[in-house]
Amino acid sequence: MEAAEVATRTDRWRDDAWIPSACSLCYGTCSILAHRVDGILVKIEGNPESVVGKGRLCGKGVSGLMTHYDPNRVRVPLRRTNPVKGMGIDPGWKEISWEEALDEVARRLRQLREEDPRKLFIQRTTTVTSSRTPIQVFAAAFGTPNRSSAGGGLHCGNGAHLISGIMHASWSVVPDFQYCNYAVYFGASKGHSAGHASCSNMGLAADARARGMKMVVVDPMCNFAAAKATEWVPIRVGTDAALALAMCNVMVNELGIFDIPYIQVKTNGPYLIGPDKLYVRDPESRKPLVWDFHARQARPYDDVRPQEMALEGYFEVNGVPCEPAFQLLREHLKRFTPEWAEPITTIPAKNIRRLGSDFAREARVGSTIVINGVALPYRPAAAIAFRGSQGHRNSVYNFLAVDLLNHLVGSADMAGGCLGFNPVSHGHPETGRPRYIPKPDHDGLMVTGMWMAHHYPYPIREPRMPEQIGLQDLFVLCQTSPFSDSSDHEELWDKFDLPYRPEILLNYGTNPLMSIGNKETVAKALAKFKFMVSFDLFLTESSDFADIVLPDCDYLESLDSRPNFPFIFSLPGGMGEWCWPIKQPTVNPDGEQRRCSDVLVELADRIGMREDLNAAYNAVLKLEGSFRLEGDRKYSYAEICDAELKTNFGAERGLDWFKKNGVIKWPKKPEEVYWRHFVEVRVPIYWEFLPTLGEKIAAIAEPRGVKVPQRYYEPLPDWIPCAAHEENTAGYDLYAFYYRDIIHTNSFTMENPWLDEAARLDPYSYTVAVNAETGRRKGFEDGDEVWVETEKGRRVKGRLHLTEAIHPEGLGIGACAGHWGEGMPIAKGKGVFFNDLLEVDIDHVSPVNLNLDLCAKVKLSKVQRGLR
Amino acid sequence: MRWGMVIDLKRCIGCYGCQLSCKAEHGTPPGVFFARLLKQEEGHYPTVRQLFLPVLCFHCDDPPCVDVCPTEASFKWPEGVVDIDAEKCVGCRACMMACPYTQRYFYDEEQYYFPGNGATPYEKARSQRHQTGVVMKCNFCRDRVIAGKEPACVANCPAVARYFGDLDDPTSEVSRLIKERGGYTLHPELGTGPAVYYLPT
Amino acid sequence: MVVNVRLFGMLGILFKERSVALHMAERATLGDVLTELGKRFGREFMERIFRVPGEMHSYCQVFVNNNEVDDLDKELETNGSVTEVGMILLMASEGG
Amino acid sequence: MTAISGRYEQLIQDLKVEYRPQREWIERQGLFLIVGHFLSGVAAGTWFFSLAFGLHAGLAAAYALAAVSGLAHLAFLGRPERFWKMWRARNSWIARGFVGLTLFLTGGLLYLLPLFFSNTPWSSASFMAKSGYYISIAGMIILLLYKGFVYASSKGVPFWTSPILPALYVAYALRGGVAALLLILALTGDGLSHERLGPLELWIGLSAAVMVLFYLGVMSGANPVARRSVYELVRGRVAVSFYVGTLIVGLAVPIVLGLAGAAGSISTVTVAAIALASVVGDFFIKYTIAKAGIYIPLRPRPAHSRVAAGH
Repeated sequence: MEAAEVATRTDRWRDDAWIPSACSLCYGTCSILAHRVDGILVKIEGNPESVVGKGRLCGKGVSGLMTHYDPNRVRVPLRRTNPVKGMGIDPGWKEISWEEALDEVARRLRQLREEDPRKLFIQRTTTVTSSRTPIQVFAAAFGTPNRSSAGGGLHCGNGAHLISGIMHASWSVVPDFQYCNYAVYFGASKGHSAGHASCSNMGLAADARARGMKMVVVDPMCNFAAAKATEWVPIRVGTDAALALAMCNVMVNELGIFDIPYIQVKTNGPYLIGPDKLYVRDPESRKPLVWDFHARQARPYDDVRPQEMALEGYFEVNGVPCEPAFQLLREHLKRFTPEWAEPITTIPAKNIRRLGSDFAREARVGSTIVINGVALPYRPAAAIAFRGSQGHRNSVYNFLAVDLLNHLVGSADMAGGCLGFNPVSHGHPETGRPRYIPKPDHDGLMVTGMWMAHHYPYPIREPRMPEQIGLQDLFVLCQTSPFSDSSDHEELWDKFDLPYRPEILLNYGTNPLMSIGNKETVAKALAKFKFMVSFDLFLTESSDFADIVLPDCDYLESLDSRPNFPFIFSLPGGMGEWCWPIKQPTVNPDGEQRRCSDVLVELADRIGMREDLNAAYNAVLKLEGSFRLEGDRKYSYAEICDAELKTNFGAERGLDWFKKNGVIKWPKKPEEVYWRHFVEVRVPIYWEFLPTLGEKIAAIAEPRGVKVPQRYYEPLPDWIPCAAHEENTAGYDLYAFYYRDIIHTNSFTMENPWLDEAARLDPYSYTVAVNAETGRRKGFEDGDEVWVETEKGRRVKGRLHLTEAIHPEGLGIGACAGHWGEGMPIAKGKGVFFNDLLEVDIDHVSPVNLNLDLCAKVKLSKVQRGLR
Repeated sequence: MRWGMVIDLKRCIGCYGCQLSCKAEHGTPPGVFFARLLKQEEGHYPTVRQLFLPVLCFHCDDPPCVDVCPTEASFKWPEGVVDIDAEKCVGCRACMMACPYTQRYFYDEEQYYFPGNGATPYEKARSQRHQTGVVMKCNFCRDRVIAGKEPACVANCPAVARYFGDLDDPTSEVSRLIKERGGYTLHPELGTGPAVYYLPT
Repeated sequence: MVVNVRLFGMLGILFKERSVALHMAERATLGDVLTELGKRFGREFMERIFRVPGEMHSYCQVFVNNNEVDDLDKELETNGSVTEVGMILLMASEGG
Repeated sequence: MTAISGRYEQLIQDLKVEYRPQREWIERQGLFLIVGHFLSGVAAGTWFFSLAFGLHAGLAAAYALAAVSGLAHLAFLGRPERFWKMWRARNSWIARGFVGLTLFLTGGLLYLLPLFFSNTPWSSASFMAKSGYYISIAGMIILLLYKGFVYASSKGVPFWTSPILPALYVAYALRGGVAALLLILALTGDGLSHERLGPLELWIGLSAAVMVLFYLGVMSGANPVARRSVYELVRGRVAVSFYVGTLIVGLAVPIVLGLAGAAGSISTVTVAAIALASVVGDFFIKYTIAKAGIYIPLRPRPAHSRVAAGH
């Protein structure tokens, strides 16, 4: 295996090279320079040539060497000798050769594929973003629809990604740090800890704060973003929608501030809605109608000049009484008064009123700005949300309600507003690639031009009897489903007559036992697989369930042509430069480790699906012309990377060019960054498709005894409580939640001794944070060893940290902690395993997108001596 | 010419990038921190603030640590950097008692980050340079600065909260920031004259 | 004209045929080919390909002579005699 | 090393607390430093009184104590093999102490040898011996003085930075000297009567006590960190050693016994007891003061942090 020759060799006689590559300790995937001296990596720095991180790295990024050189890494393929699987049961690992390992894995997969390819379940960590391509390709070639993600403390995206996709054509949203003056964060830390382009955003956010951007952070805990906020708004866990809706109400109904032209041109606000909650459509074209107040008649939306579309009024069209969607929204909002929201959120009504009016005024509706000579609407106010606020049963509405703030003042993807990450790219000036632009569907609503997977969030798929073990083809707004591991999945599969059962689990670097919910439930699911093969860097709690463990190369030993593509994921948003870096091996593995990407190619070959694999690569990488992979010719992964780079950037810029140069850059245009002003698409502020969808799903599910509560499928957002809000047992009076610690975010890095050391010095990382007064009232002292226990009797132990920086009802725990396995001795016993408190079943997921409810009502008690 | 650093507490987000990039640069052993991050809560719920305070050797103009050193192992370079000549240090630790900012660490016995596994290849290449039985501290990454780079913690700070330059030059960025933003030092009452300034949050 | 359809991944396996040769009228469109395949493989095939009648799933990728095509009304270009059509479903979901 | 050391675990805990105790000068090899300080003090004191009373055994004991204290210092150093480098620095009290000890041991040797051996190349009356006499006195004075200043110049530990500390340590050194002398007398039963020493001992004991209290009084009035140290002393980590070692054994016992003795005649055993007790007290005053040392916290109080730059 070839580690980078090259790069800037500072000395011709000895090995001393700075090698451009990409970090993979979280999905931010910043560009790095790895310093190698005499074959040993001695330093990792940011690559100043790249905009991804801009030459700077977070604490994790600079600590990569301690993970790379960890003596506890898996270095040879392992086979389990103990047939019994379960937590705490020693697999009896036996070292075997790659030949033996690949033979067996290939044989079993070939067999399975002939039986029924859907019986293969593939999981991959989100931490290594670039593993997405080879895994998707392998799944498509193999023919299984069963794919799941489980990175460190995953749980993020079903709400955030779905709605960012439908409303912003992107994976996630950020404030336009360069121009935003007023940003409201709802359970998000963009620029202050976790998230996409996390490190790049740290610099951008700091610039914004220094420039004077006001930052209001709504969060149960005052850490990270809240710590740097102009104002921290402590909120009761999981009630974000109530606050956001009340703010919308203040803006629209109390102040009458909203962006009429934006709503007319960029949303379905003018579309006429009938009593059936559906669009009133044109009989011939079936297109939604709007009321043309100039022509005084209803006409298809695309026949009417936007400024002549009515946003208010009651009309009758072909005998059907109807009114514009915006009017329905405005009416709908009236009931969400600040006084209504106060007891739900614990935020005083006067503060809610102030926040609403501040946001409305700061948005400067109607103003424009000139950027790079281009005149643009100027809306310097943004409301963003992420994992925290949408990690609840009310996932969809929580996020949608927050995003409504942007669409009401017209700040969505406008200068200074709430930006998606790079939803429009016109491509490199020389090749025009990669090129993608959102386009309107038949109803004029936006279809994203780029997505992390190939099933776009909109238009909505037709619900059907599920053939995916996660039931995503029934609950079609779901992406990552807990039902692959839930306590009730067998029951559900029976109810829906799933035509098969999963038999083999192919795991790439995930640790589902720790990243989904309580370990007992997940362990049951894992133990049921007839065969599990796991690509791992370390033996994790989950690899204990594997039959064969394959030692993977880490990011410093790996190759990838697209660590930061799609751009909608982790390339910084806003003006600046497009940047396409690569990841390349900086050293060779010190053991028998092999790269998963190469091994998958090898496996495909042994399974006899080489042609399918090539076809899938052609499709996923969009290879063209002479660079397409041919028939069943065998290609190395390096050759495939080379083909992609040449397709995108020309024959002269293949893998070798990139290995030397590291990145290619070209400037962003305002037409790309502030695309919404230029692209003719609308987004739904009224989710007309939801009620129909809900009925269709119910029609399939309810006859089989699975309730689908329709109040979650109303076209307009509402606040609906979490399970935790409805539990009122005495003593269980705290809302436990987890947060993504800045040095342990989006991956399991407690095993890294530098990061572990820092976390041990941190007052919060490894502790159970509880409000000081609450704690004292309950008779606790700082440093007490405590049990955190749910009504269901699930409990975790930890050290109490009494702090002023948390809501009196909150109990905050750093994610991804509490390892108990022997394979990661540094991580073992560090911090608190929050997920063990979570139930994983249909009662604890969003009935719309299956997002797991990530809060739990808990009781706090002292650990009694001797009771350990 | 006097080297100095400015840390903008408004920009700092407490990411530990300084503490860890310093470790990576110098391969300091467990429990030795040339740069550190402190977190402090100010005020009471709900009007609480979090102060993130990155610290390092303040390279005092009048360094108490140098005065008490019996061997002149602790000394000041002409450009104001307070440094330790490990060859001269006898490990009496008087400097640790004299430093009002607790920025000195005694490396008593060989120790690596993976207990029971000895030194990793990285630690062999980087950490084994450090002598045991002596006191260690930050020297403003003197080697990097001489090579024309910024100190590791400055170059890496993802929030761009750290600045390095000549305090004696009134036109330098550091001098300008101190003047314009009201830069302050820690424990000025001690009269040590630190070369590390903080800008208010 | 002759249209050779290659079904990759799940399609090839579930419908037991990896390669299908179709004789289509001149100036046939991609839509015609899919309709033809529908006749051959039945309703389930159509459901796997189409989100709604007339619109393919975003994860269904079709290549005509190695060029991606999603416009069903587009006439098939023939290079010489045969037209090569390849189809694959990219169904894997994503999170993160 | 095979396992993460306890010292490391302790440090991680210490770095998290606001009032971080100094451990380098009290724990593990650090204890040798305290022993060294204690011994060199007693040595100097003993030398002083032995000269005053012309007690040869005392001189020999003093010299031995000084030599041992030198070894204890070496045992403390991280790099003992480099000890000889310690003479150069101008402002360092440790360097001065090193010079003092060197002078004392050299001078003392020159003075003592002819005193005990007849066949030395030089006689007690020789210039060599006389100069040795004066050199040893110079060294003795430095040894009496420097210790307190080593602590007093430790700016990081406010509890120590008091002008009273040097005086206190001198007083203790002298008292230790008297005590050692008493002990020798008690053991050898030499012809010197107790009446001349008893009151003296008493006086020094009392004066030391006064100083301790005064010292604590002053320091507890000073900045919060020093006050915290006092807290450790009277209520915290150091309380037991302080009450038992420093106050009861070190002060109360010898003073009471001394008073009793001053009243009537005094037995040899009592004398030995007074001596031992005050020697123990001498050790514990150094031990407890060192152990109570706490560093200035770095977390600035907002008040501090607002002080503008410059000057």
